[in-house]
Amino acid sequence: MTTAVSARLSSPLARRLGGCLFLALVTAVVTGPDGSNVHPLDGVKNSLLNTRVFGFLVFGLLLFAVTSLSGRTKPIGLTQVRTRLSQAVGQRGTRPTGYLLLLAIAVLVPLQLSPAAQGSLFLDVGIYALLALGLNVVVGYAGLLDLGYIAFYAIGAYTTAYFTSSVINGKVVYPLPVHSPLLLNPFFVFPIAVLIASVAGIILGGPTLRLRGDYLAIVTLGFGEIVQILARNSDPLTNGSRGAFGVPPLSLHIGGFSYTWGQDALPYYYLLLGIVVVVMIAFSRLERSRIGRALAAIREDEVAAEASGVQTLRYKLLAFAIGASTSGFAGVLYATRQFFNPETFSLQASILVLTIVIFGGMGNIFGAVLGAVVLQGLAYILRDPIPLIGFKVPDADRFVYFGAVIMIMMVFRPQGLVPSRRRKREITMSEQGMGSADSLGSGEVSA
Amino acid sequence: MSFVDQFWQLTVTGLLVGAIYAVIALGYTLVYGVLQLINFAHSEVFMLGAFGGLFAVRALLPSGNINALLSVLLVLAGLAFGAASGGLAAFALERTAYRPLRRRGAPRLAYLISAIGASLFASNLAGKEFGRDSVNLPKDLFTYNTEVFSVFGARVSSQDLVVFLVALAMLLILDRVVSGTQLGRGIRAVAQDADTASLMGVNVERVIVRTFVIGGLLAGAGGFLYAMKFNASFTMGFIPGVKAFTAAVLGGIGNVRGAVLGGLVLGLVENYGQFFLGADYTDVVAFMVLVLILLVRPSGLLGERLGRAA
Amino acid sequence: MSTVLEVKNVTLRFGGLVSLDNVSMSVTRGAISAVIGPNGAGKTSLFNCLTGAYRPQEGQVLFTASDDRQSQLVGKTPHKITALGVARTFQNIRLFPALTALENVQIGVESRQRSGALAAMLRLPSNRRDDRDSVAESVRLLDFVGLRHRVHEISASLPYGDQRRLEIARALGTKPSLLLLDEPAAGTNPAEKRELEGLIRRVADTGVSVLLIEHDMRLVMSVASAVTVLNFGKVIASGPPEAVQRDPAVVEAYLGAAQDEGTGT
Amino acid sequence: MQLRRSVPLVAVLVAGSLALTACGSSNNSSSSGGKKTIKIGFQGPLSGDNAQLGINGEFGVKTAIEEANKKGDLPFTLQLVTSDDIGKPEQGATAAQRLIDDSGVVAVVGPMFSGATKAAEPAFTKAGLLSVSPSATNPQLTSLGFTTFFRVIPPDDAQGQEAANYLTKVVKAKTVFSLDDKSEYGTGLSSVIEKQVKANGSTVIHDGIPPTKDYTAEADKVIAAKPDALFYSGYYAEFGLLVRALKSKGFTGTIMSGDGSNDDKFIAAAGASNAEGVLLTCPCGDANVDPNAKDFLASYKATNGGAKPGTYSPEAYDATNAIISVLKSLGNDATNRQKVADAFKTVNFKGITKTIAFTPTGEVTAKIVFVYKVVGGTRTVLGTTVDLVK
Repeated sequence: MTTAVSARLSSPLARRLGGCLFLALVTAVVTGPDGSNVHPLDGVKNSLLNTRVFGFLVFGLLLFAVTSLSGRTKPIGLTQVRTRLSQAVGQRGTRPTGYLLLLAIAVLVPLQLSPAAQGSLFLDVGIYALLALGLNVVVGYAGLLDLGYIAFYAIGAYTTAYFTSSVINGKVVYPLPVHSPLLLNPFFVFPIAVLIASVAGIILGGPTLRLRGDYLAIVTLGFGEIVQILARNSDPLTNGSRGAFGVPPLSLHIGGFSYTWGQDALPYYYLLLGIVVVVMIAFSRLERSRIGRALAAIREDEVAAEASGVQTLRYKLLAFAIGASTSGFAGVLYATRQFFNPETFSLQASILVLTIVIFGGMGNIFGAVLGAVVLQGLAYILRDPIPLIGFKVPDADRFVYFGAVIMIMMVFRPQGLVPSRRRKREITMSEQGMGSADSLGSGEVSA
Repeated sequence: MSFVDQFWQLTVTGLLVGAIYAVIALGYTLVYGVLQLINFAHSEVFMLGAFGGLFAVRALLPSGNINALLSVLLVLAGLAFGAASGGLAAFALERTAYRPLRRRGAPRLAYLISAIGASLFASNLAGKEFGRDSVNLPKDLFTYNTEVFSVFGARVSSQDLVVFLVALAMLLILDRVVSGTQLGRGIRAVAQDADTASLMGVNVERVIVRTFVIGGLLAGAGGFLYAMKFNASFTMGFIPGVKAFTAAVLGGIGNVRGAVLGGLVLGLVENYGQFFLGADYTDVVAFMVLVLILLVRPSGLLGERLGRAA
Repeated sequence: MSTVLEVKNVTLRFGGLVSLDNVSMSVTRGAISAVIGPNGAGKTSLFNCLTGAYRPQEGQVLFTASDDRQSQLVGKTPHKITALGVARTFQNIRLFPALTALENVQIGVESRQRSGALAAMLRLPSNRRDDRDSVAESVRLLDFVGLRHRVHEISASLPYGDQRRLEIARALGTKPSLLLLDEPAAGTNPAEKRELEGLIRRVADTGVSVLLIEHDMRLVMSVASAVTVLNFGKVIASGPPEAVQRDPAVVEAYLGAAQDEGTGT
Repeated sequence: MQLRRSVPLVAVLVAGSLALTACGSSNNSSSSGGKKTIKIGFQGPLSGDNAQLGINGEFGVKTAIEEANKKGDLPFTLQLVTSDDIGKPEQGATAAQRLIDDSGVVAVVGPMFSGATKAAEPAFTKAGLLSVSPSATNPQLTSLGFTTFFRVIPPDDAQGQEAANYLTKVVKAKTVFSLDDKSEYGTGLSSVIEKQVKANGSTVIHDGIPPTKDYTAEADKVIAAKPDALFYSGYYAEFGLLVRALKSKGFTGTIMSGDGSNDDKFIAAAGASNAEGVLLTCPCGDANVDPNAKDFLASYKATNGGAKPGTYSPEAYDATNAIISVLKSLGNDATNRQKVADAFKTVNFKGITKTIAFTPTGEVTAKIVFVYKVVGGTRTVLGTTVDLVK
């Protein structure tokens, strides 16, 4: 008896049915009423012992029917769409028209959006796209897992606060308790912040880049935490958790021409779009240069790279410094939105950037940007009722859905939305047991 | 209040916290051993175990006074329910966030992100189901202010003693399991070389699931201990998770005894650091020590091999 | 005749285990030399000492570059040693599997280039020149090893023998004056072996000194002009191939080893 | 070839997804059932670690709105629009902008956290949209030129000074250990207390500890310093754990904390026996304790599925009612943001926590600070500092 049942349960079809029904029940609980700590099981009970659960079970059965009939877990149409999508943005051979079209979308679509969405497009999508581009050099190109990446963003922001002041209500306001004797236009802070951030990257990387994969991850995580803690605790320098208020907006004065990026997000967005495009061009050139090849070599086989004359430590350090300076640059942009406090520079933010990079498709600059658009766009869209269904995700549950989407995405497309060709090959090969897709693998020490 | 006066007090507190770190760290280290992956969602297993144990004990709690025998029984019940919740959560986690990726031969960073997604999902769902405020037991299982004994003048309460002893017992049991049982041999075989292990008849899939579940049982029970001493909330997992992960790396990730040593060392370092530099800089000290240790011993205090250590 | 490499009294220990015991040998410039010995004799350990992967506890490894500058290799990092002019291949081929044949060689060639990250991002003339040079040189080397037709293929998809030759091309890309080949004939078929023999000769003809570790006695005897025999980490014989072949100690070592191999694994 | 076909596809996908974002927030105020609908916005941390505080506030606003709609004496129907800022400054501006974009919103309760407030207020000021915070207590906020910003809670300096006076003059503490949670709120409060304690001639020992579960080591440290009193500037969950740790280590001095800890959940977290005798200050009357707030308590529970009011719920309720009173007085002008913001300057509304009236900078005029004491497991009001400190 029991063996027969368990045999039936372990058959693939039965297992799939079980999976679909389980998914349906989980969905019912997720969308169901809340519980409370007084009656912890009430939420689950009210979600499941309710007529609405039948709707979900029907949905589960439908899912089962669709997946079983199509004979594969992925609907075919969707696969094709995905392939085309990756062809459009994942390949080197994309023609200028394709790029121009994407650029046109990026320029025109925001004009149609509400000011809040525009603001989110700058602060959540744009800045994180820039951050992801930088981290992509570290994680995607060099294969180094950096969990303290946001620290350089903090360094950029605090550098800006140190070098600037603004006038509010006729009073001069310094963002920090200490300020530079020489106050600058935020535009001139860019090079300084980039320099300081990259020096910080080299100081951190110098002693630690010898460490392998996960050890590097934890050390960088520690660095990120240390920077945040210092920002929070050094009241006489950073104003502690009260943060820095009064960084002036960006402004440009060339001869008689002068322009100030005011409170509206759109001008900031366009500036950032320009920067992102320039950075994308620069980094794609970098990837195709000898440096990109050397980084790929390090990622695939560090010992062989070293034996082929590649100064592995130096290149890793270079990747680290490039990532850090991009992050620092983004920090300046963020700071010029007037106010920030240490909370922004949390480990969660580092993890978010990493998620964007991998979600988008590791090693691909389009992936980094697309990851930021999709993930951050999702976080934003979840604030409004879902179109067609009209169901509004309760604010408090937003991250339940967000987490589920990330998980489902990684399960069905572990290589990310648009992986780079090189990366895709590495992944295929590591499936076949050749090489390591990232330098996290136990990079054999030839023994 | 010189350091010498406070030394034993700080040591006792540090060991206590360290023991809890160690219990969680074992989950990281075991999974790392067999999959070479950081299980980022392990902290949520710990959180769910805490809720499971806490709610069970709350349901069982009598209205009257609690005598010694009853408190022991309640602690055991809490541990059992906490462990069961943790084990179940770890099992579900492996099934949903890890196994499908393994079937697809996903790159290692994809697991990391999938686990991050699972972690967001689980913690926020717990917030939805169990409320977003912290919960604790309506009354203490042990009467407070009862000093059991003092170690060189350091006060140790009965609850602290129980937490420490239970943690210690779990660590010892796990060590025996890994070194002495067939399951342990399977885990070690997979840790050393999964391909060879499967050729030699080890059911690798099953070993992986069981490794997750063992880590979950420990983290769940640890979660209950933690919730009993402090409280439980849907965001409670993150910080101990990061600390335990740090402890696992400090000891040499993949190494069972290393995780224990790492946990205790981290607990002590934090407490001593807190004394000298204040609570704000506790983590700074902890991470500085981590960096220094890794620079001298690049693969942790005891090195990496799961097989060798156990 | 000048020497390009001089190994003096090198001793390498792992814990209590002596892997190399007071090994001395030298490599003549422009010649093809070989190190032979049964499995576990310490050949690869010796290679790893020469290329910086291991650091021997005692002894010296002196390398004389083409400009007659002598340097001590012990204690230098692998890429430094490569930069001085010592390139190597690996016993179990270590290519960059997801890169094309061309890219593999380019990595070797480009280790001598100096243009920086900024130049690459801005695509400065110096960078473009470097790129052009590296492609031209890499294609030339691929042609040299007979892989002209494989330029854009992914290295992992190449046949085994081609992978061996690609690895040699990558090593040659670093412009070595000494090329170390770690069992280049392992796993190749007789036809590939013959091609390899020709390739090694052609490499030597370009003025690059070659030192190979090899199991295949026939190959060694036909290409090498000097042979050093290792057994249990010690040099038991050295000299021209014919002399070494007749050395009773060598015969003994190989017979013993052959018996071991027969009964063992 | 394939590429050409795929580019429009990408275009459609991206444009579609972005267009969806746009349409969600552009719905204007509509009329339903004859009465016009006017929206009151709420901004606070509705997700993330501090979601509970945001929910407390949201429920308070909701209670007030439902009461007003039920009463039916308004010429319009009120509707609540929430905007989640996760309590973080980087989300503050966007969350504010969402409310600004909804032209039906005439006033906002919130933002709740000082950091998010600093990030959000420039946008509110520019849009001329009234925002009334129930809980942002950072003293700096009213001096940064935010013209439409008000708060119904006194800034930390008022409470801090009173608490310090109480400790030095009534408790007669010679040494005060001031501990904060390193948050914007905590450090703001602790710095005021420390200054005042010193001014009153007592000694101060300062330490900060970011929210954690484990206060054992900190308790060791406090006890070793032998202070007469300890003041904790932080929130109830951590304060509960701190008190537990202190008591279990045998601390006998006076323990006191501020409004962030003034919640029954503190007693639950500390354990009733440990919480016994602990003092709390708050510039607020507490709804769960205050007999004046009985009606509110019932109505709050009825509106929010049995939930009890928490920290800042009464303030959010009062802020909303003050706004409603202004809207009522404006009649048809209630849809004009500028007029609402201008009229709110002179509001005088008797709420359950205090009388809501403002100084020209937007501070609430009533600076009453209550002192509570935990007696027999419940909080009881000892009185206001005006009466207690003589």
